[in-house]
Amino acid sequence: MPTKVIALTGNQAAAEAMRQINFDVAAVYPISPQTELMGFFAEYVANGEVNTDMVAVEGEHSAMAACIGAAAAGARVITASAGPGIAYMVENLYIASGMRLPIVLIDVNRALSAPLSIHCDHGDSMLTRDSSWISLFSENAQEAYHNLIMSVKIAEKAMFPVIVNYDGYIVSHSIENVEILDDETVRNFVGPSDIHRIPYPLLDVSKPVTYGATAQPDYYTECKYQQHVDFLKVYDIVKEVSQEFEAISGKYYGFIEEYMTDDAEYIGISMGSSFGTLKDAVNALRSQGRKVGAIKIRLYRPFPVKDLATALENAKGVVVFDRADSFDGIGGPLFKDVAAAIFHNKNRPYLHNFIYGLGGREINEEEFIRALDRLERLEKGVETRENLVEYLQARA
Amino acid sequence: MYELKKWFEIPIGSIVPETGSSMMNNTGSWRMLRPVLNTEKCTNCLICWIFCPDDSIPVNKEQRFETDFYYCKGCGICAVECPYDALEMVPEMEIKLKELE
Amino acid sequence: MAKKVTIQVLADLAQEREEKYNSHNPLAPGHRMCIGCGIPPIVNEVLLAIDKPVVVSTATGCLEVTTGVYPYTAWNTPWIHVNFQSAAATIGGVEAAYKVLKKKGLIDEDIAFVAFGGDGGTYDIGFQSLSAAVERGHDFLYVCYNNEGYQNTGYQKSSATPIGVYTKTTPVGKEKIGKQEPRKDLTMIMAAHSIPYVAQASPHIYRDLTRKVKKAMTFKGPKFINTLQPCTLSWRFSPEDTMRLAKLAVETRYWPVYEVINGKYWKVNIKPKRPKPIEEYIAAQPRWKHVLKYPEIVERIQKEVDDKWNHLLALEEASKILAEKEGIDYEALFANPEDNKES
Amino acid sequence: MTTLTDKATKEIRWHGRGGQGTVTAAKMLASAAIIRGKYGQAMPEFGLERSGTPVKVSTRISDNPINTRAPVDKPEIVIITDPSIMFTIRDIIVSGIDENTVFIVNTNFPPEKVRQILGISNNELWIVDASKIALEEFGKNIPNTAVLGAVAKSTGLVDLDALEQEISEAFEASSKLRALLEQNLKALRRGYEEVYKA
Repeated sequence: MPTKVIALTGNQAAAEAMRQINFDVAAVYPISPQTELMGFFAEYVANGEVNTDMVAVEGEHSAMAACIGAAAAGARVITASAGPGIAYMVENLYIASGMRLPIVLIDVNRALSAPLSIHCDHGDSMLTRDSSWISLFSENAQEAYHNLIMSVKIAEKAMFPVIVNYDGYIVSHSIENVEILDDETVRNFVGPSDIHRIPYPLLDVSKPVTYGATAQPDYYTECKYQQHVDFLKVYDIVKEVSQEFEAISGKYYGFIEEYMTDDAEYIGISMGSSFGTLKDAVNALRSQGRKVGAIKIRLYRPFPVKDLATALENAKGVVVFDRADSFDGIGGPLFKDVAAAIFHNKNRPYLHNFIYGLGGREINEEEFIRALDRLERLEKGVETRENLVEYLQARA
Repeated sequence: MYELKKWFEIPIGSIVPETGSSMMNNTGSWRMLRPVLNTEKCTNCLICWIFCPDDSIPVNKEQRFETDFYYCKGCGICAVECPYDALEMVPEMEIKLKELE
Repeated sequence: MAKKVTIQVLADLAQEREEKYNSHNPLAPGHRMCIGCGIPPIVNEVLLAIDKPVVVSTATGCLEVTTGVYPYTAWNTPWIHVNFQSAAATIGGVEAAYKVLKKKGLIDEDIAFVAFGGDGGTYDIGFQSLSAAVERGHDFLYVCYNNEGYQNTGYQKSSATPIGVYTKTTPVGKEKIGKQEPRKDLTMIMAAHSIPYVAQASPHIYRDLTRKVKKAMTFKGPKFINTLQPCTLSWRFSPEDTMRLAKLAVETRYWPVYEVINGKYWKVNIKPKRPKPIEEYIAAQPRWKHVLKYPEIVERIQKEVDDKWNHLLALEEASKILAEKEGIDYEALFANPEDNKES
Repeated sequence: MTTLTDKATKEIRWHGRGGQGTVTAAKMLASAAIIRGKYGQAMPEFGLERSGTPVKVSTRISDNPINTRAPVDKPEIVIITDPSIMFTIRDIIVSGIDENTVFIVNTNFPPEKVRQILGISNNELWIVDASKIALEEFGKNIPNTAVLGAVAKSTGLVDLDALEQEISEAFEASSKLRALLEQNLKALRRGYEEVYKA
């Protein structure tokens, strides 16, 4: 498998994947920290390195509408946004998945206003968690690159749109080593563009179809149940595509990534760029002989219920790190997902939730260590808590 | 009225992969007035056809045929717009009652 | 049978229908549009005038909720509806896909793209999407069926609703007599985008409307046609009068039918010799006729109508002078596309 | 506690056409009952119906709180505000009825014709030419207020005063309807007087 390692930022790596995949249409509206990504890609378009028609729309709502039109037409389509842009898109996200269109959306994770923040957290992506979009989280530029290539195939096999997440600035603007596949390998992997990739292309004028009809109470339920059943098939499709991808890249991606969990009594769970730091925290504690481990959620939607339940079978305590708050008296979105996933485990671990990294607040090893300590002491009853959820980094 | 399909019988994405299937719907049931055509007066100018909101007037290049009462909602635009007064709106019920006898 | 006087334009349309849709209109019957609705004639007149396959996008509204009622569709042509504000953005996406796939040789057919929206989805919530789509230069025709209010939700005001009209959100009360503000002139605004072709039309003058559509399709790039669509339900006149009102609107100069090329050259297509007073048009509409009790409001409406009319005539004169300066044959600019074919 | 089978609850089903005030009438009937301290409920069958399309409305009136929000499928009273639909949607109109179901029909047909069309031989049948009344009183075929008068007389579910109060309030509230209040009150009373048991 011919590859080369080069230094790229997350945005550069994503732009490179977009170039190699050679999407037919990219309808985009700039917003930090995604702007740079589109700038890089626009260069490829300007230099004729891709056949993509880049539609510079007037806003994210229209961006997704144009993507829906182009995808329904039969084209291979991508867009990208962040934070408030994702929020503006939400109405159309539900329409895209309801119409079962294989669109790819890059979410360069950014906090939601107010107060306005251009920096990273997962609040924007959490707006999409119930939209029946497949959602992949990337820890670094390498994973962003790999996830993007896989996302095209996943979307077209599942006939559901896919969101590829990577953290704003932390990943999007930092240089790292990235192993790049050669163009031919990538293009063979995703396969050629063709309107008949989808069952009902609008542009097949010999077979006119109607997209976006109005369903009355007598049919809406059936439409949604079909969507529900098909979305559960996504697990197998993601697994299948990951295996195919391993064949060309040598790298296999599971729904979750486990780190030192085999004998771990206390486990921390996080998504995105903070996982590396969390692993270092685990190393530090392991060196003191503490039995701790860490888990990264890579496939966020559909949620890896079974894998997580198994991975947490023998843990005494679990702390979930949410990069977004739900303001609901329960805990962060990821915390609730994890709690639901392990609900039927025989010996359920003690659960705690920390909100961290909001609006770009940097997170370091010590803070994760403090969090794991707190978990252990809570579990042992040495300390007590008022709520299931606590802020890890708020100045007191 | 029609047999409702099951969830696994419908195409994905609530897409309708066919054309003009609304022709199943008997919108003639809305009709309270019926356009009665006087073929003596009709010159087949086709004006009624272009203004008919419900495509209920079968025509070809030369001729206008009898209104399709399965769809005609009885709006009366054809009667108003006919330059030759070839159409008269008659209460549907009078006709239905006659049919009853 | 009386002697045959088949009107040529219609015969041609009928012929095209025969060939294209084995005797069905682009919009099949069995849809749930109101009795006497003016929208289907507009859709059919527009689509029949285009002699190639058409992909249609539609904004949420009367046309959409009545023609695509799952699991049935009234459309005999590829059709997509995304939401209220996205008819233009959506067709833009389809057209972008078409350009690329055609270049790649994945599509052979020559396809036209049309978007339909009511005044709600065009003047108001969809305006940003429309303005941006034409600015981007997508090759499509946008047709607004303007019934001067949010009819699909039970008649609330839109920016196309004229002064003094009763709507659910501009009732006639002790303090306020219907809508306070004049209607927005979207056709002028679209002309200001300097796109290849902009026109205003009335479904009753089918000759004019179909000619305008044929004319529009001779241009590459964005085209916009604004058609008045008297709404029997909310304007509260009886169903058979829909086309009668569409006619009266032109005869009173309330809805001038004109066309604009490149936002530069203006032509008023129909100039009523003896225009009927606006009162006649107002009196025919229970939603509006209460203003006849208030001469000052009627005056204001008549003034708005006259001002617009004179403005249009001035623009027409100006563009003739401009054309002459540029050494362009003004009449040829607006020549009937059919004639061009023959010559 | 009431249930669908609770006799303390009267279950009524209206059949009419969009644009003829059937939904409004059903709501006014329920409101009038509420004015009299009873429990009332009126639920239109929401859809994409336009003017002219057949509409169906469920109404319940009870001495006890009404819990169910289900449409009425076994009506004790069927009210037909537009005679023409008897031909077109007969099956829907007579679905779920039994020999005790009472019919109130706005029509100028003779009773035996109505029985023939609907196929109801022995059911209690009340007839009122509400469309005629409406046309005479205010020149529009909006028979709903006259039908309400007929319903008050034939069922005794509500009294005329309660309906008058309800209609007055409803019409006063609307700038469009205010002018038509008197004519509609007259139509209401005439419906009450002119309805007859066939």
